[in-house]
Amino acid sequence: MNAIEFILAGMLAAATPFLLAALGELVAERAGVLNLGVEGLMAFGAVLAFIIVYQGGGHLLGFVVAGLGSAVLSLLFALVTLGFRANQVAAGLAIGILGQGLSALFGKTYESLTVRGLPKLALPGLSELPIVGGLFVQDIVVWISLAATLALWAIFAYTKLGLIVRAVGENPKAAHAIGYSVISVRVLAIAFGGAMAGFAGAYASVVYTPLWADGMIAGRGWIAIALVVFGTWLTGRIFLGACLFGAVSLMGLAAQATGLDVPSQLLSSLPYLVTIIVLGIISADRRLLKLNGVASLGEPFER
Amino acid sequence: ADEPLGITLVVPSPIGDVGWGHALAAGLEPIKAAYGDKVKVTVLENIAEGPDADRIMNKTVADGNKFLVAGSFGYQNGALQIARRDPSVTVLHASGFQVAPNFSPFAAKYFQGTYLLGMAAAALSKTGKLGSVSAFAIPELITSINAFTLGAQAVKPDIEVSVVWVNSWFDPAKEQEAAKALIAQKCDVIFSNAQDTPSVISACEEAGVYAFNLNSSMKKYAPKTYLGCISTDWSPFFKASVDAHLAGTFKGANAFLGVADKVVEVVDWNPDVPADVMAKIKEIEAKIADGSFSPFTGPITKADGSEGVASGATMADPEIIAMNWHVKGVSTPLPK
Amino acid sequence: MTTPLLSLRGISKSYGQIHANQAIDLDVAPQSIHAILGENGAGKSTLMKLIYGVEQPDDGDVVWEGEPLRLSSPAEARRHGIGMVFQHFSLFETLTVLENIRLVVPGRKAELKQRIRTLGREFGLEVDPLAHVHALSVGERQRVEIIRSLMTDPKLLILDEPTSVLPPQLVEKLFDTLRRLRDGGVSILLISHKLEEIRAICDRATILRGGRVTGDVDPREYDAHDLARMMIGRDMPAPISALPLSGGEKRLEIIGLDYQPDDPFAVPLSGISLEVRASQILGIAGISGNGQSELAALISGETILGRDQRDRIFMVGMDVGRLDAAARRRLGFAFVPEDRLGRGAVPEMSLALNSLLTAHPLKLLRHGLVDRARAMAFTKDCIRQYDVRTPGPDAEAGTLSGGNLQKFIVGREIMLSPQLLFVAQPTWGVDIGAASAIRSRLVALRNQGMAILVISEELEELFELCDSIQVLHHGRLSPPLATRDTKPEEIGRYMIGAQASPEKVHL
Amino acid sequence: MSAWSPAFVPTLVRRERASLAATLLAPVIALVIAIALNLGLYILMGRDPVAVVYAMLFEPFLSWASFSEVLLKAGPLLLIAQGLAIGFRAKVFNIGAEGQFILGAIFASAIPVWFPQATGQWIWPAMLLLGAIGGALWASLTAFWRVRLNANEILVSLMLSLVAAQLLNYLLLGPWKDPNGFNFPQSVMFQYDAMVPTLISGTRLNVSFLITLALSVAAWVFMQRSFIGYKLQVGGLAPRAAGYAGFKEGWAIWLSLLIGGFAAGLAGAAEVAGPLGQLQRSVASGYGYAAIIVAYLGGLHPIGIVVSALVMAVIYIGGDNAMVSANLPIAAVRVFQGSLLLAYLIAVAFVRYRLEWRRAAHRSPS
Ligand SMILES: Nc1ncnc2c1ncn2[C@@H]1O[C@H](COP(=O)(O)OP(=O)(O)OP(=O)(O)O)[C@@H](O)[C@H]1O
Ligand SMILES: Nc1ncnc2c1ncn2[C@@H]1O[C@H](COP(=O)(O)OP(=O)(O)OP(=O)(O)O)[C@@H](O)[C@H]1O
Ligand SMILES: [Mg+2]
Ligand SMILES: [Mg+2]
Repeated sequence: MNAIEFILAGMLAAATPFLLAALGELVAERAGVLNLGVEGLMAFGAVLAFIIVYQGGGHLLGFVVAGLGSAVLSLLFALVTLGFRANQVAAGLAIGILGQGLSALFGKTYESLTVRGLPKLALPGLSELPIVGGLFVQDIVVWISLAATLALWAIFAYTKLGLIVRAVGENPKAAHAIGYSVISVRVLAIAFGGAMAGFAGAYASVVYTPLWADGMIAGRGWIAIALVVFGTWLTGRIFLGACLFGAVSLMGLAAQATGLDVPSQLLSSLPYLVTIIVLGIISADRRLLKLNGVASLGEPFER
Repeated sequence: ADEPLGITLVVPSPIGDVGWGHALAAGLEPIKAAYGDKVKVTVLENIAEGPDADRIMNKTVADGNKFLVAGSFGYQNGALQIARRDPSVTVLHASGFQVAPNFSPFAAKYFQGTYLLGMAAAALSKTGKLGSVSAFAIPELITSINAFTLGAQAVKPDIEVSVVWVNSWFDPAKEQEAAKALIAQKCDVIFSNAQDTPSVISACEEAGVYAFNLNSSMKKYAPKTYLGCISTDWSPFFKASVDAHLAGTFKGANAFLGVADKVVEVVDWNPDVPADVMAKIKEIEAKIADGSFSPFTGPITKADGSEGVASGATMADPEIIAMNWHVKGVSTPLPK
Repeated sequence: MTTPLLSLRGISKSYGQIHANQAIDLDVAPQSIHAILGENGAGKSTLMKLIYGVEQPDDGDVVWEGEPLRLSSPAEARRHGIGMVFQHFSLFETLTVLENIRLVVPGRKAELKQRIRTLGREFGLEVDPLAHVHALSVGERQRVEIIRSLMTDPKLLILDEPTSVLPPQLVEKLFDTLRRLRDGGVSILLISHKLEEIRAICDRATILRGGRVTGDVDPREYDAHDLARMMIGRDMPAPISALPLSGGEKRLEIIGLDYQPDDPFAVPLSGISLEVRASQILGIAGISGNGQSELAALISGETILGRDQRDRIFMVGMDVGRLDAAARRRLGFAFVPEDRLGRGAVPEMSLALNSLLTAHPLKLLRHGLVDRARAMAFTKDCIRQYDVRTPGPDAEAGTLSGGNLQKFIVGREIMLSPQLLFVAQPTWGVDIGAASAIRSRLVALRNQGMAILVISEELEELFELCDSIQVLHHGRLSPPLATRDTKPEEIGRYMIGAQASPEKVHL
Repeated sequence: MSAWSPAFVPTLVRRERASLAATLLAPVIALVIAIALNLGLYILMGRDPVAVVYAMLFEPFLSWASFSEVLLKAGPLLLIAQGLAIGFRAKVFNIGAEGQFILGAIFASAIPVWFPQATGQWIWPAMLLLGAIGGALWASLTAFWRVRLNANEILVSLMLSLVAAQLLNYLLLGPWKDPNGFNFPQSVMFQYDAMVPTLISGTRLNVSFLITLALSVAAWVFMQRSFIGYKLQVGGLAPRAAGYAGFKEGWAIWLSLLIGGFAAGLAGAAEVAGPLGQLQRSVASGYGYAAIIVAYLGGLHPIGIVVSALVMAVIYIGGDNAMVSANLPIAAVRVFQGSLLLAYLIAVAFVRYRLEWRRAAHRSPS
């Protein structure tokens, strides 16, 4: 296996935590809510899932509890920002810190324990292909995430539900006037975002690594938020961005393993540098941002 | 006095189940057992290095704890100040180089163990490539990688070692990805160098690749492919220090402890290691223990081709502690 | 008398201290066009929102087809057969017409598309279902709103000030549509404060003033004066006429300006030329959304021209195309924007601090620090001179009523004694008394030699104020038309893009 | 009988003007609520609440030595938060103060690292200045990305913080490693003149705390009295009004970020030239993130921030105390901070709104 094969084989799994969290954030942002607490919500989901799986509850229950737990925590964010119209930036940071604190607290006795991950499922035929074969050997959560990406894309492209979310994000006053409850839509979108962040955390702690350690999310929540801008609020591009990210972070490691003479710190910064550069390139096209962006993002709704 | 002796251990990471902090905390257990309620042991985990740690160490001393184990290199300055200010306090400081009458730096000669595991790794490797997932390029870790390489070369002279520096003490996902990157490069024995979580070991088990680590055994995370553990048992050292403190005879000195001191020991050997190689390993281990062999005995060539250790010469401890070059055979260049 | 389709009894609604509706009684007969008349802020829109379920009344009963009705949402209202077209459109710009309609009307996409086309043909409301709303003109957007309501098969259709965005010709067309709807069995509630329109089409009119019903009449039996008295509680003030003056030197000149905005939702401008001289008021007419805000921002310096667009905008003889708003103000330019809260004034700041916004060069600063005493003095002066009704200079701008805030901003800008004053929508949301005060002030300033540019949607207002008028349509500006020699219908033709006879063009 | 049956729900109604009483009470109430909630949590965790309260809320004040530690901790929080708050009021969300802090530490360290033998009283002031410039330069990257490339400053500044941490690693493991430091990732110990003089002997509190106080006063004058501060606030409260008045947006963003970077850089410099005494990896200990909370808790007002920085410092020091003497996990401090900020954000809603009991919208039986 060479470096390319390694990156192709690992990319999707590495991208999955980013992808799940970013899809959740996408829905929240589409409805007009900027939730910066993703990092903490992921950590919270990670610890909950880990505790369940470690105690023998199984992966399915682990994911369910992680999703529910992070959704409940994100409802606190909804209460503060929608109920009390607080600044979303401040509230998101507060939820992030709270989530990280709670996860450390809950996970204290589980520190650096491990659980069993999930087996990889190979797509017959495709997985035997040379070079790209590794792409088609993934665990079930990766496959589900891909399906979720597709589903979300279809929801935004074709369904009324997607239209409603977009309408609320673009012009909450008008959405209210034609009879949609802006607050309810946003609460649900925030909860969905929370649940997805919880799933992302769960993937990290019970499938990908799989172990619990305080601080194990290590900035991935922030990258997920960046991915949403990165993908200009479009599901497909967010997916591509997540893959790029997974690939870039693996690339830094693969480059070292092959003995490339570049400071490893530079390679470690690569994902962040790539984010910064791509953000610059994408945002410079103001027209694109305006066309795809969410007009009411971050603004409290008052009727 | 009737007052129990307050012993405080301060570590920068969570104690957890395995790893550096865990090994230090475990080293204090026999003391509790030996002294009963004559000692009171407090373990403070997750203490960030810097002014916070200084303040916390000050506080525990001010609260009457007279025996301080400062479990990270970064605590050096604060701990040293405490020792200088209050001669009645005894301080043990991990990984440092400063010495004072009531202040002993201590470190483990992991390299003695990694040399032995290097021999086993070379014997088991089919590809002739070994790997190491390492946290930061500090001398302690570099030394371990070098000895690992030299041990492997003693069995197979042209074996190669690749290193991935993850630049974090704590990012399990990245550590695991790093292990996979090495495996993708056909490395078939992986050295998890100073990583506090079992993520590398588990990933190797999954890939069917041998792996080993430092400090505490992670065999349960890789029942099949766990190659062995260079375990550190600090209790002989801690016990001796506490004894000396209580007797009023403590004398600060550089404690660079290894196999001979019963601090470093390779345990949980994998039965896959061929018997003949194992015999050779045991032989070398005995020589290391009685001081007749050091892994860093010349001739050693540096990775850049220059001479590292002249033929016949042996590196002294201070040189080993300060090592900042790779030996020939480590294919990843060292960060400059 | 037949049972009314809808009756309201004792409906009240307050927002905090403001009693927007108080004990309103209203009966809408089946198959009728019923007008709701009233000044700005009289409570018309609020009442319609209560009927449509957007808001809920604090008190009172609604009876719909003889049954008591309580609505918690517009969706429910639509199920009962009530439809509404809002004063401020509730369309989503990034969505297509079809998607906007799908949000309100159930059904499959193909089927909806078909119905949009059929209804469009039937009522003269053609619009492309797949077009994005941001690409539509205001008139087209209104068509979308109306079609969207019609597709829910309403028995009652509420239209909130539908004519304020239409030129005279399209108003006629809309009225045709409304008559056809009525004859087809739909009742219509039509809001307006344009008395002649009401007399032309409505069967019944209810007049509101200060949140209360002050009249319920057949409009055809009353003349405009009587209706106005019911609306404002007194006679209409007589218009002041301007002295005929010949213009002085050029204070603002725009020559062949083309502008392609970055914002995909904005209107591009092309070939804009105009000039405003001292002692002259130039009016820009046009339906909003035809490039007014883009043009205003280009003149005020909030938008700055690209490097390639040199020598396009001149103020007091200087090329200002690349100067920012502050630099243009230093040349003697002052500007009253159309939106007061958030642009002309900072809602969360006191009036004194809002004075600083543009009046700081009047020595309200000392060594870079705010001279609070002078800022207070300036603000008090402005409040007194322009009759701003407020507790004092410490009041937050956001707490003032629209009209009072407008008076404050107009006052602040005039107190800068500019060479060139630019006023967008001078009397939007201002009551008749205050509006005529503002207009006579503008005329007086013009008589003293100020150059004034006015953008307004109200043709009557422009005819009252301006020496000449140019019409903005689709980002293009008509040639100037001398007000004295032009009829509103001609302006109307320009407003919808139809050619006027060339000999009427005066320079 | 009215058809509208009264089911009342609480509704926030906008006040005519901001309530001063609520402004002052909000932080106090938030603190009380946060303390109550967290004590509940500690009791659930089986800790002795009396011991925790004593260690956390009283002990920091009981001796001059421990209070000086509170002030020492408050210093960087206060300085960074003052700088950030100026930006936040202009709606420029610089959340990368951590990176600017690190760069400040790096820049300041350049002098003692390159000139370890230099002497003279100019050294530490020069270091502080250089550090502030370093922080501002790092922030200027974000400003450039935001103003010229229109990129979101939240994300860019945050990503730059992560890059700054790697830059620090690189220097400490490479070119700036102490040649006699056995290759450990740290710079040389700074010479005497490179250390900010202590304020009170026997404590670690140094002159930089006075600078911080002076800059807090300056921040007050700037934000509450100066025209430039006024312009920034207009840009934050009503960006279109700022455009209308001709206050340049790009300029405001640059200024906000430079001020924030300057303050954070200065704080970073004061940290290495103060309690640390050398450049170490541990300089990046999260002050930059905590200061965001401090800024919001202080209501983004220079005086409020002085108070909130002290409160946060007490939480930190008290949290450490509680860990040592009441076995409270250190994560509890983060939980406390998060819940305190959330409680504050709820309480502060009552500055602009009051609660009214309104009739609920009715669901018709259908
Ligand atoms: N959501 C609201 N909150 C507070 N006050 C409101 C609200 N909506 C309307 N008002 C106030 O209620 C009163 C009536 O407003 P309404 O919009 O019904 O007037 P209108 O007759 O439609 O005026 P216009 O001709 O300007 O459309 C006004 O004083 C207005 O400011
Ligand atoms: N959406 C709103 N939310 C809160 N208050 C509002 C809103 N709209 C208007 N108001 C308040 O309602 C009051 C009346 O506003 P409005 O602009 O309609 O006054 P008005 O009746 O038209 O008076 P004027 O004749 O001075 O224009 C003001 O105090 C204003 O601040
Ligand atoms: Mg209205
Ligand atoms: Mg009004």
